[in-house]
Amino acid sequence: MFDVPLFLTFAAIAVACAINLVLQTHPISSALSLVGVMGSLAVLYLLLGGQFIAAVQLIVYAGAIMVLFVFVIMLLNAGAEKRPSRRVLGAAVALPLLFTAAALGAVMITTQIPKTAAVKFGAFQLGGAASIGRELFTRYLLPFEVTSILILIAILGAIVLARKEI
Amino acid sequence: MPFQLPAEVPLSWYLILSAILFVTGAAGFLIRRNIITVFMCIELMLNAVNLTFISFSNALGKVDGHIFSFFVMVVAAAEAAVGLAIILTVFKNRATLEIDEVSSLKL
Amino acid sequence: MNFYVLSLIKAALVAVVLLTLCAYLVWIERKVLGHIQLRPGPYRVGPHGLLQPLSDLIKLLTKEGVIPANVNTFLYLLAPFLAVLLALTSIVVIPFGPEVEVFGVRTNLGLTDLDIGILFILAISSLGVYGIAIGGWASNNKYSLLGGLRSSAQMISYELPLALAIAAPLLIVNSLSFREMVMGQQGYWFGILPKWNIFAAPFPQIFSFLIFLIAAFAETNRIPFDLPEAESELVAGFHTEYSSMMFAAFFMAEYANIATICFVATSLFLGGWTPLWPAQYGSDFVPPILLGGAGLMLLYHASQALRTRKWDRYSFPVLGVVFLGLAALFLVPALKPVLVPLFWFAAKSGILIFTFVWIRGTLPRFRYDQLMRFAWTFLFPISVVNLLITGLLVALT
Amino acid sequence: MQHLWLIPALPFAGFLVNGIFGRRMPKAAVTATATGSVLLSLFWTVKVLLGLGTLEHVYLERYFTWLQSGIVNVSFDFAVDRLSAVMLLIVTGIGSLIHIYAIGYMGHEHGPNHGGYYRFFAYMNLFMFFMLVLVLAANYLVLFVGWEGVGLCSYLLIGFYFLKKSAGDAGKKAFVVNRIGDFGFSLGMFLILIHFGSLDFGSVFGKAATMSPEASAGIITAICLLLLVGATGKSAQVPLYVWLPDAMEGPTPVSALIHAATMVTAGVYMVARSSALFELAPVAKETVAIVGLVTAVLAATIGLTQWDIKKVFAYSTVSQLGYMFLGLGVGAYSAGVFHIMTHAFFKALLFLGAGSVIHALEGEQDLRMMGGLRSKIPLTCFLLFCASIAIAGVPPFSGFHSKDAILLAAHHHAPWMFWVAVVTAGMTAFYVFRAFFLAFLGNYRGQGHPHESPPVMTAPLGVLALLSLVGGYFDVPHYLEPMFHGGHAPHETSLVVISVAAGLTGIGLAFLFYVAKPGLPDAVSRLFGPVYRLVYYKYFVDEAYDAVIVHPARDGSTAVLWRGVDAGFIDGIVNGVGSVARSVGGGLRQIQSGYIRRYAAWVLLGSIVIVAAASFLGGAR
Repeated sequence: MFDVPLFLTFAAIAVACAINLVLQTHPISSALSLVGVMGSLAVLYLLLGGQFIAAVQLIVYAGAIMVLFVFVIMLLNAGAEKRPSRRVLGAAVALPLLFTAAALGAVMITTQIPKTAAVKFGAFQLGGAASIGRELFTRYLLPFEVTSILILIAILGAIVLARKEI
Repeated sequence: MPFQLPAEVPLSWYLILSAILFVTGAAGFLIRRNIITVFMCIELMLNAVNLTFISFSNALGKVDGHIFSFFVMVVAAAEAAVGLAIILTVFKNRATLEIDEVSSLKL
Repeated sequence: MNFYVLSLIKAALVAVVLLTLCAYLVWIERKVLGHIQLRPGPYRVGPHGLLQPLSDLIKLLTKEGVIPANVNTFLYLLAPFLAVLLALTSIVVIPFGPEVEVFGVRTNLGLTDLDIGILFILAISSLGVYGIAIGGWASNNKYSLLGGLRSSAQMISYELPLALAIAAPLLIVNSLSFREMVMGQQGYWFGILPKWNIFAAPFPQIFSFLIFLIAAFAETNRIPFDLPEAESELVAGFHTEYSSMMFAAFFMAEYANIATICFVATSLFLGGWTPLWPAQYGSDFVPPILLGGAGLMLLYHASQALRTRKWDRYSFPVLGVVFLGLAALFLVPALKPVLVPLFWFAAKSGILIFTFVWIRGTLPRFRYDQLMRFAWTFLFPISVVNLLITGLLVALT
Repeated sequence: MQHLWLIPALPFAGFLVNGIFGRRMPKAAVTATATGSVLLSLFWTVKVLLGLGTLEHVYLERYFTWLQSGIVNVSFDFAVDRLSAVMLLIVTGIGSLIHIYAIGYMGHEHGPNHGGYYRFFAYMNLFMFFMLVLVLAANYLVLFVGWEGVGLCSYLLIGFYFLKKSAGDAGKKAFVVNRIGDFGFSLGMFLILIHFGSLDFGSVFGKAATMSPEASAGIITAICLLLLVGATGKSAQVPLYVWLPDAMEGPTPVSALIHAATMVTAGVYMVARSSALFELAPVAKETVAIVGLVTAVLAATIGLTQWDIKKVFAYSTVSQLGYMFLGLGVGAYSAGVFHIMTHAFFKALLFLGAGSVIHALEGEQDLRMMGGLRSKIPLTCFLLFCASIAIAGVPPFSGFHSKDAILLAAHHHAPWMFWVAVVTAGMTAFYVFRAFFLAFLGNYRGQGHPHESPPVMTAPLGVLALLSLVGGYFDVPHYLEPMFHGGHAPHETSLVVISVAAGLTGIGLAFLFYVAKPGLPDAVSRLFGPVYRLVYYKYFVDEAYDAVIVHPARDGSTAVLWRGVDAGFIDGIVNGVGSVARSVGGGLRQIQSGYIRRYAAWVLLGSIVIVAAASFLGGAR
């Protein structure tokens, strides 16, 4: 019943925050905008039936990764970007291309996806922790273990990079 | 005929939203000059992709999309850890966050 | 009854109780600290300073809210709002009591019951850092910035042992829902010892509980981990530049966080609303006896000439009657199934909250490097080991 | 299951232990590992052979499929029949004795790790491993593994004193010359694979027996000749014998084990193993006989003139190997194999005895610097006498029996071969006793103080001496008879008398020349000046090879292959590619600006193009 209004609300928040992220000159404002995008995406995930992934989105993305970003921004005391951009040419070429591509994508989506395909709230029941966990530890066990190794490597890399000597 | 809201959200809306977010992220990548902001634009693109995964997962009634986006998040976390460490090191050595000033990796 | 109406009523009730509780937590803290330090604490406003929170509220509301120059106004104002919002949000998944029937309406005592309630709590608490970090950054003050930095690093660090400590009882109860979590702790060993998670079957979760409590102290920025607002180093840390209601908001967020985390600990480890011993041994009569005893004691003191203040002549008898009336409420059969679980929940949470204050009155503050080392080299490893042992034992049984 | 694999595996384990840990192991442990593993291998061989009984049929053990590709289907199998049983006993038995001998001989080496003591034993064990694989192989490819492996070990051990240039050169020479032979062997193997579709001895010989001789005579002749090329390389036959005399640069136990008793007989073994094929190719068989005969004569004449005691024995080895080939070529396979065995006994004894002499003289190998050693090292003198009398073909000692069998078969095949061989036998007796008399009789001409070798060296010599004396009574030909189709030569007493007389004449002449009238040799050599020089310089074969093959090959390679093909053509291509890549890269590197966002824009552009192409060209269904 509230599907459409909720979707529209949070989609609008997400788009607004995303645009704000790009337009703000100060990194911390951008970071907070990104947190806003992530939060509204979490709500959209809930609408799509992904409870677990919504919680993980908040915990991992908003709660850990973005905190790290904020921390780094604060640590480096990063200021706003300086106004004049030397290389506007690239952007002038790339941005129209980009929006052409986006329009192309939208056309493709609207023509390719059946009109009847709709997201019915509550229809998707597999988004809980149980079903995801079952898949993760059976079919996707090897990728899961590989990602744990990846994380280990990332930790080591971060430690090595953050040492004082380098 | 006045515009009538559908009773349920069409799948294409989610995909278009995801496309918009992705394009915004890509545009940000191209026009921002602060390394951290550029990095955040990458995260935005990853998020957009995640939304696509989840939407298709819903449409297909399979849980695999969730798994994929879970992995995307894990990779994003690792990427953030290493990337931010690199940014810290760059800042320590060059005292700049301007992405165009970090361009010595060329012939 | 309509789902929405019912939810609204419950939300309003919880909000009122929680906000009042937050306000009175300040009074409790000051009072307990005072007694620990052999002084009476607030005493002037109202009997035993009972109206002190009210006067504080009035004071803070009427003070001028100073916004320093050269700050990012939007973020500066957003920070306390965010802090309070996130602190109050977590309460929605806490179950205060079982499913009961009041006035012909069946409902859960609690706002909602998410399948992923525990993940929800983790998500919200991980977001909690933003209020402090943004506040510290937006104040445009080096002390505030340092406070915000410390807070974000500290909360990320302690989030890990916290999550790992929560994961261990999850393995035993096998659910992410708080209500199922509490239901899983029903029953008694040998008919007398409660099957709470700290006494759980394969591996008693006492270590998880202690890790959780320690990490909770850090997550709520309480002594001995209150580095973000360490007054001896950072003036007042992240809220140095805040005044009036914005300051109050941070304050309230802190107490709301304490309350929430104590509720969570109660639900996860102490069996939620489950009584300490079975009802057939008379656990239902504990609240009326306690409350009635308190009322009778007040009446006794009122009858004595032992009055330090002239207000006591009126307040003691009145309060005594109120307490007796509360005790009587617990004996009303219609209300008993509602009130008794609430009492046990409140009692356990109250003891935990008292512990928070007690620790504050007892322990000194860590140094920052000690704090981080403690998290990464002690707390994190033992929480991993604890989780592994629990997992192993659960897998074996 | 008899666990044949244990026989080679034990020395291999010894090799691994010594090769990996030997450097840090005490000398005694190295010794124990190396010698123990070979002794265990001998023990296991005996146990297996006892367990297998009379070996009426081939005993085969299959381990695993090694190669499987198209028609090539090779499995790693070991097999034992009577032929390999004899060879197994020779290899492990002589190998054990020589390992024990080497403990004493190598014990005085100086330098780090006792002059590579552990390295020596590791190589020796590795050699034992490969030789046993060669003998046990149940198909040509596994045999080839052992074949190549023993070649490798031979190279390593010839060049054991690698600080000496001559030793390194000799090793390389052995390796290169062997390559030529191996090339022939490989080609022969490919032909076998194509023609028979298998490399297993059983199926190859089975098919060969059922094929009509006329249809496949040509190809089988080709196969046999190619195998013969391989055998001439490994067994030092004309024209590939030149490496063996130089191989004496290696330590004497190596000369005894590898270059006298075992490895060089691998060619003989292989030809005997392939007798079923050779029987179908009379031309090839005749070639074998002639090659053997020529080698025997040639080497024997060279042996007459050499002054280095080891060189004398080396040419003697070549000559005796020629005898074996002669035996094979005239169809007396069992006699050839019999001669392998007796030759292993007395030639190992000769070498080890020579080693004992060299050891006593602290490295002196020149016969002119010896003399009169009989009183100084009597035990060695006696042992060497046993060996000499055995090789000279004096009845009833071992050399007499095997050589006689070959001579009889040769007479049966073609009488002129018999007469040539008899003359050669006389020469054999002459040069062996020449060396013996020069070393032990007369007056001592050197400066050092000779001393008798330790018992650890003389004890194996004693065993070998005993075997040299009585080894002729092991009736190997009879034991092997069912293996081969060759006819049995009739026993003719007159021929036996002739050959024995030739041997005794040789001994007598040697006594006359070097004991009775010491001035006579010089006179004779002056009399036959040019001939003597020709023989003394080994018919100038090395020089001829140098002039005809090595120099043209080297100069041609330098001029054409190096300057022309490599420097001009190949380097030109490589440099051209390099410079093109460099110039293209110089242009392309403008793209690599270092600006990350520009790269991102390129990536984006590419993605857009791909998406557009996919959607417009084929994606939209």
